[in-house]
Amino acid sequence: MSNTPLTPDLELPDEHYLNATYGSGIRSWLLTTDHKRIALLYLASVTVFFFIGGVLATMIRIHLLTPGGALVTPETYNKLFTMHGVAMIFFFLIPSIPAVFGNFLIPLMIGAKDLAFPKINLLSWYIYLIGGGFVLYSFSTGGLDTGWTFYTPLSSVYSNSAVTPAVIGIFINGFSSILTGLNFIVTIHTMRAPGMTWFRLPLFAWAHYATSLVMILGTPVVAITLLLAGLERMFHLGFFNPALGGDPILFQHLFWFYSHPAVYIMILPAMGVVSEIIPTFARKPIFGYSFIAGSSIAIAVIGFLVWAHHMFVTGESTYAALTFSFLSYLVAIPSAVKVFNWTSTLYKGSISWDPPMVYALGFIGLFVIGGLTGLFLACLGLDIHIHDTYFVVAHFHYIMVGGAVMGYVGGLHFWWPKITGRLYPKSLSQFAAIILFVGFNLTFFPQFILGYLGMPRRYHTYPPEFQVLNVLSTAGASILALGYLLPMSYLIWSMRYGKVAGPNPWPATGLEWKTDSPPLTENFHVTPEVTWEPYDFQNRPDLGLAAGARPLAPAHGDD
Amino acid sequence: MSEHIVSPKVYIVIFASLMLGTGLTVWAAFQNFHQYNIVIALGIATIKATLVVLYFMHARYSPGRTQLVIVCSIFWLAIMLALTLADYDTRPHDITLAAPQVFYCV
Amino acid sequence: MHRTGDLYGHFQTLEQQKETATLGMWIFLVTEVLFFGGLFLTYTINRSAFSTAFGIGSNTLDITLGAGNTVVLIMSSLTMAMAVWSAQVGKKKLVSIFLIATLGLGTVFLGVKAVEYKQKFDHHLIPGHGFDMKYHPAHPMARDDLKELALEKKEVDEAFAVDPDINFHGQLYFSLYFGMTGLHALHMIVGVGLLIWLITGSFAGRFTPQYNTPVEIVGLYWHFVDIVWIYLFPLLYLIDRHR
Amino acid sequence: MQSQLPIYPEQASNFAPQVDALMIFITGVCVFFAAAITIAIVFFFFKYHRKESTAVGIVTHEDSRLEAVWMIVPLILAMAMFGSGAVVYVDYRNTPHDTLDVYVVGKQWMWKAQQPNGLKEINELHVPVGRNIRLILASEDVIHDFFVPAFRVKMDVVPGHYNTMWFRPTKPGRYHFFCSQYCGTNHALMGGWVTVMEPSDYSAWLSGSSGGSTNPAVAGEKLFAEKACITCHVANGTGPSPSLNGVYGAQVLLADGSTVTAEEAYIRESILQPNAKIVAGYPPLMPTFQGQLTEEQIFALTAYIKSLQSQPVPAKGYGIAPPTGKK
Ligand code: HEA
Ligand code: HEA
Ligand code: HEC
Ligand code: CUA
Ligand SMILES: [Cu+2]
Repeated sequence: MSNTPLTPDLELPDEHYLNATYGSGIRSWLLTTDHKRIALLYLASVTVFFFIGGVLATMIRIHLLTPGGALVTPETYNKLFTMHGVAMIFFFLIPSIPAVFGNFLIPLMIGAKDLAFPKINLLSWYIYLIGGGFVLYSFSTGGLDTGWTFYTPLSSVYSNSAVTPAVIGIFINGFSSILTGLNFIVTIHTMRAPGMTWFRLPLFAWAHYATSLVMILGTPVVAITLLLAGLERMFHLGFFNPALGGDPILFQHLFWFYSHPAVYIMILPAMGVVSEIIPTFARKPIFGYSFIAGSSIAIAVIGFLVWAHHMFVTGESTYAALTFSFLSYLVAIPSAVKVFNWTSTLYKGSISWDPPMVYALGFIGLFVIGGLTGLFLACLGLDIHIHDTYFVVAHFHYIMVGGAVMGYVGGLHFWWPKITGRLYPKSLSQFAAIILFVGFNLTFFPQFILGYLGMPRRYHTYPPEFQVLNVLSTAGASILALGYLLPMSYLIWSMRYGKVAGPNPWPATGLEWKTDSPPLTENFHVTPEVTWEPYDFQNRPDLGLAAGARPLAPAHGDD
Repeated sequence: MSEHIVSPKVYIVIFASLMLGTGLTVWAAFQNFHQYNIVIALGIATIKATLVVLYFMHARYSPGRTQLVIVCSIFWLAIMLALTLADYDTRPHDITLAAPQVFYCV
Repeated sequence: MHRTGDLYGHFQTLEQQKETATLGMWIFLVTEVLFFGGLFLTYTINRSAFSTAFGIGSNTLDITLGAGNTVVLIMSSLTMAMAVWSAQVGKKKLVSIFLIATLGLGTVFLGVKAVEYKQKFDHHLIPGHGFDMKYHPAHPMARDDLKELALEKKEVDEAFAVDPDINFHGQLYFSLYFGMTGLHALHMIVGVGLLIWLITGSFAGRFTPQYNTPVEIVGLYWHFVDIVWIYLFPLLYLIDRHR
Repeated sequence: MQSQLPIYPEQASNFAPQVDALMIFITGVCVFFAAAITIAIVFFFFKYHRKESTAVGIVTHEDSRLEAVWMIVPLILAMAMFGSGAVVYVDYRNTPHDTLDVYVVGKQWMWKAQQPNGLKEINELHVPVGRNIRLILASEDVIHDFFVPAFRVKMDVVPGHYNTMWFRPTKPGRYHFFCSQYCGTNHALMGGWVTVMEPSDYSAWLSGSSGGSTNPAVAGEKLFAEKACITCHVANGTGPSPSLNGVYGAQVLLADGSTVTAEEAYIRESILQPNAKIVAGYPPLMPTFQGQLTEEQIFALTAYIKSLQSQPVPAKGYGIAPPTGKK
């Protein structure tokens, strides 16, 4: 089982947020304002959307087994990838880490009893559900075939599918994201426990601070944009319809003003997760704390300046293209800083192979490939060729599935003991990580080659010379699906049968590990006071580890 | 956070200036300043908005954090407008918006 | 989430609670800035492309109503600010009075807006099939200077001769007009709701120098809505007035 | 054509070697970084593997110089990527002047091309090898994208807007082209073949199969009369409006004092929105032809106006600056 030297036979605490009831069973969940319970509500709902998106992805891959298309009609295929993209991006990946782990952990990590606005937090979940409801309604009544990017005038005039409810759904869902971001920023500003200075904040909190910036500054723009597109569709207005004088390129500007920064909503939290896992399992302070923290903010800010790199061949002006390409390269630097610092943290560490670590290292590998291929796309001359080919598809799956989803699953493994109080089978979960890694590469690496060979994306049929690579990719996808099924099953199994974890099974340094697992409703028995530096294992006798070779920082009090 | 109470006198002065500004914009709109009409209109609007933010909304007396929030909102709005308009302004022949009625017949 | 008096359980002090609420409202306003920002960008690009159509569209608006509404809204901002002040210095009666005044002015604004929308409807200026920007008032109102009308009609006719698509582009103007003022009005309606909630509180004497956060943050919201209008007014009403 | 598993498409245009060179350069840099990071991780992973369950790592101090190095080195490399990519892109976006122009219209879900002599093709495009080809792209409905992998070029086809793209085919053959911007149901079927021919074959093909087609310049001349353009635009410049002889490619002085080069987009705009840019010295008399001309007719008129290059250019009124012998 897991590496639990100091916690022999444990039992769950008598009282914790899961068994505390205020009122009767189901109501105590649906009306809860406890950030931990809301996090679990989100966990359940994003999992549903991940399933939907995953099943659609599987159908896409099966369809592409033969050049002519093996499964569905062209209309249906177009709906498959659109709904796959919409479900995965707006309803799974964007809320995933922030709304689940962010909600659960930020108050714990900064020593607060709850988020600043608990009721708004619950409200944001309901908004998510309503938005999700609209989108599912659209999926089930005619589907949606515009691509997740909703380019006009296809979406606003020509498409025959259920665009309107989908657009309304995403519009509504945007407010859930805005409220989450608002809550995080205010919480981090005003709710920190005594001694929790800005530079003692866990990097996870920094990452979420940066993410929240993007959420509150970007999301309103996509909301209004989709609203305009929806109005255009419903009332035949002409904001983006050239037949009436509107400009379709304007839509793209507005859309990407949000949707490029949105990719950092997806990756920054995952980076935050990895920044927690790596020092914990290397048992040493993270290398370059302030640079990692700063780079999160830098990514969030510079990330707003690069959006038109999705539009290099729309006919945008050459000067604009040059500017946006240049800035896209700048935004790569803070990501590089993070990767190098993570790697250096391993140096002279005491590294274990616990499952979260395996996922985190898998994240680094796949994120690096995904990020580096972003450099190919940001290169003006090259993007003329690979824009809108499978190269792009491979790029973003490497970052979003290989990076963000891997980080998410890694986070699940890391905090599962905190959330449920129990551990899961160790070797099985390491095995699952390997399966995911292998299956993932087999699925998406061939797509880089396909893209460079010139296979455009969103094609339900393709010239036969592309078949070999497509078959490889589909084969990989089936391994990948297995890779996701495994954790899902053993995590669920462990909720009941897993070994009891104790407050700090790994052990880790964060405040969240200084309370029971699962925590009390109020999080802490007494408001904690922070007297140690982040990720400091040397001066934390409470962790029960052998003191380091030499104490480096001046010893901080007792605790 | 010691609260700063703005006296009603200040409010009245600000209110008067806002009224003045409103009158001024309407007057200016009827004069022909060529391409500067819009600049003047927006200039006055911005001054009015600034007054509201500083005094009615107490931004002047708020902690630096609040002021930073305000600056950020303006900054991001500026990014969005400036970079997009930069694209439009540097397009070689902008006929993007010359809506064609296409009836292609072979 | 238990609560002691005005203090919610997850906060340590009232001061922290107030700080939190104020910051939260400010950040919410940031999102509002960007929300309207998208509309302003759409407006800017279309206006620069179709300045003639936008000018004609703008000239069909009633400047008296627009300017009057601006005055009303600024007045309501003043009363709102005074309500906050009254709460801060503990004049409980005045709080209610100023809040009611704000509510009244807000309602006047919405009423005038409704009148304007009705006018647009009567003048066939609703984007869609019946849209026609050629000015043909069926019943010219008393204050409509007929000579000026004739002049305007001539200008419009000329513009139509040059660009038959002007009706399309006029629809863009009116789509933006309704979009922007409609969204603004929606914010006003939300504000009116908030005011009613405050007024009930103020009757119960809830707002004191120690605890007046709700008044203050609703005030922030109200002033923001005012600012939006400060921009909408020149952008929508005052294009090309000098001709 | 190639081996079972090719990793790059054929190189058949002037851009292909350039784009492939970019690809190789960036791949090189990226493989280096990816490999370095992977090796470091694997190495540390085994070297510093935890031996005792309570062991802790050894603190290594933050080092600003190290941080600076790994910010600056990638930055320099990134700028190299930016620069080299920019060169190719600028080249691609600035069309040379001696092009052979083909008009291409995309619509759901087919491509129509029109050769300079008016020959029309559907989902086919014939071009001579070694000539600079410019495609003038228009769309009738939604956004499409004309993409030829073997040439390494693509360009969106945006409704309401002309985009142009250019390339110089370097190798005769038949190459796939695709629609690469998602445009609805049959997006994947909206493709065809580019045939690159020897110039002699090309001219033979043009004349051989030009059966039913009319030369667009000829069609344009007819339209010019039919639509009464000729009543105002008198060839010797004596009418109420500027002569169009020699206007194509020339610098036109506008009423607001600026100048524009009279290219397709300008001519199109002059026809559809005459008042957007007024020629200096002329009244804004010209009516709009918005809604009265099809895209194809606009192409034809443009072709005709271009053909007036060879006509004697009348002495100037105010408007047209003398043609800058660049054509
Ligand atoms: C989480 C999601 C995510 C993230 C983080 C990124 C990150 C990046 N993306 Fe990606 N991208 C997408 C999701 C994402 N992208 C999606 C979904 C699309 C397609 C949308 C659609 O059309 O449907 C897309 C499309 C896309 C395009 C448009 C392609 C096209 O359509 O033609 C471009 C072009 O510039 C691009 C660039 C980049 C860059 C430069 C980064 C950078 O941030 C990457 C930075 C990271 C690194 C560089 C790696 C680490 C650094 C090192 C190991 C050191 C070495 C570094 C140097 C030498 C500089 N992306
Ligand atoms: C977070 C975002 C996210 C995630 C996680 C994924 C996950 C996957 N995606 Fe997706 N994808 C997108 C975002 C994402 N994708 C986007 C934005 C697009 C662009 C859409 C557009 O063009 O508009 C896209 C497009 C896209 C395409 C291109 C379609 C096209 O252009 O024609 C393909 C093709 O292979 C693909 C495949 C996959 C696969 C195989 C997975 C796998 O990783 C999924 C694996 C998961 C599961 C399989 C579910 C878990 C397991 C089960 C539920 C068990 C039951 C299933 C089985 C037994 C098989 N995706
Ligand atoms: C009623 C008169 C009239 C008719 C008919 C007319 N034009 Fe014009 N045209 C003008 C005038 C006057 C100008 C110069 C002022 C301007 O730029 O609008 C002009 C300018 C132009 C220009 C720009 C020329 C330059 O020197 O830059 C082009 C091209 C053009 N017209 C094409 C056409 C075509 C094609 C038609 C027919 C389909 C046409 N015109 C019909 C009056 C006319
Ligand atoms: Cu046309 Cu895709
Ligand atoms: Cu991007």
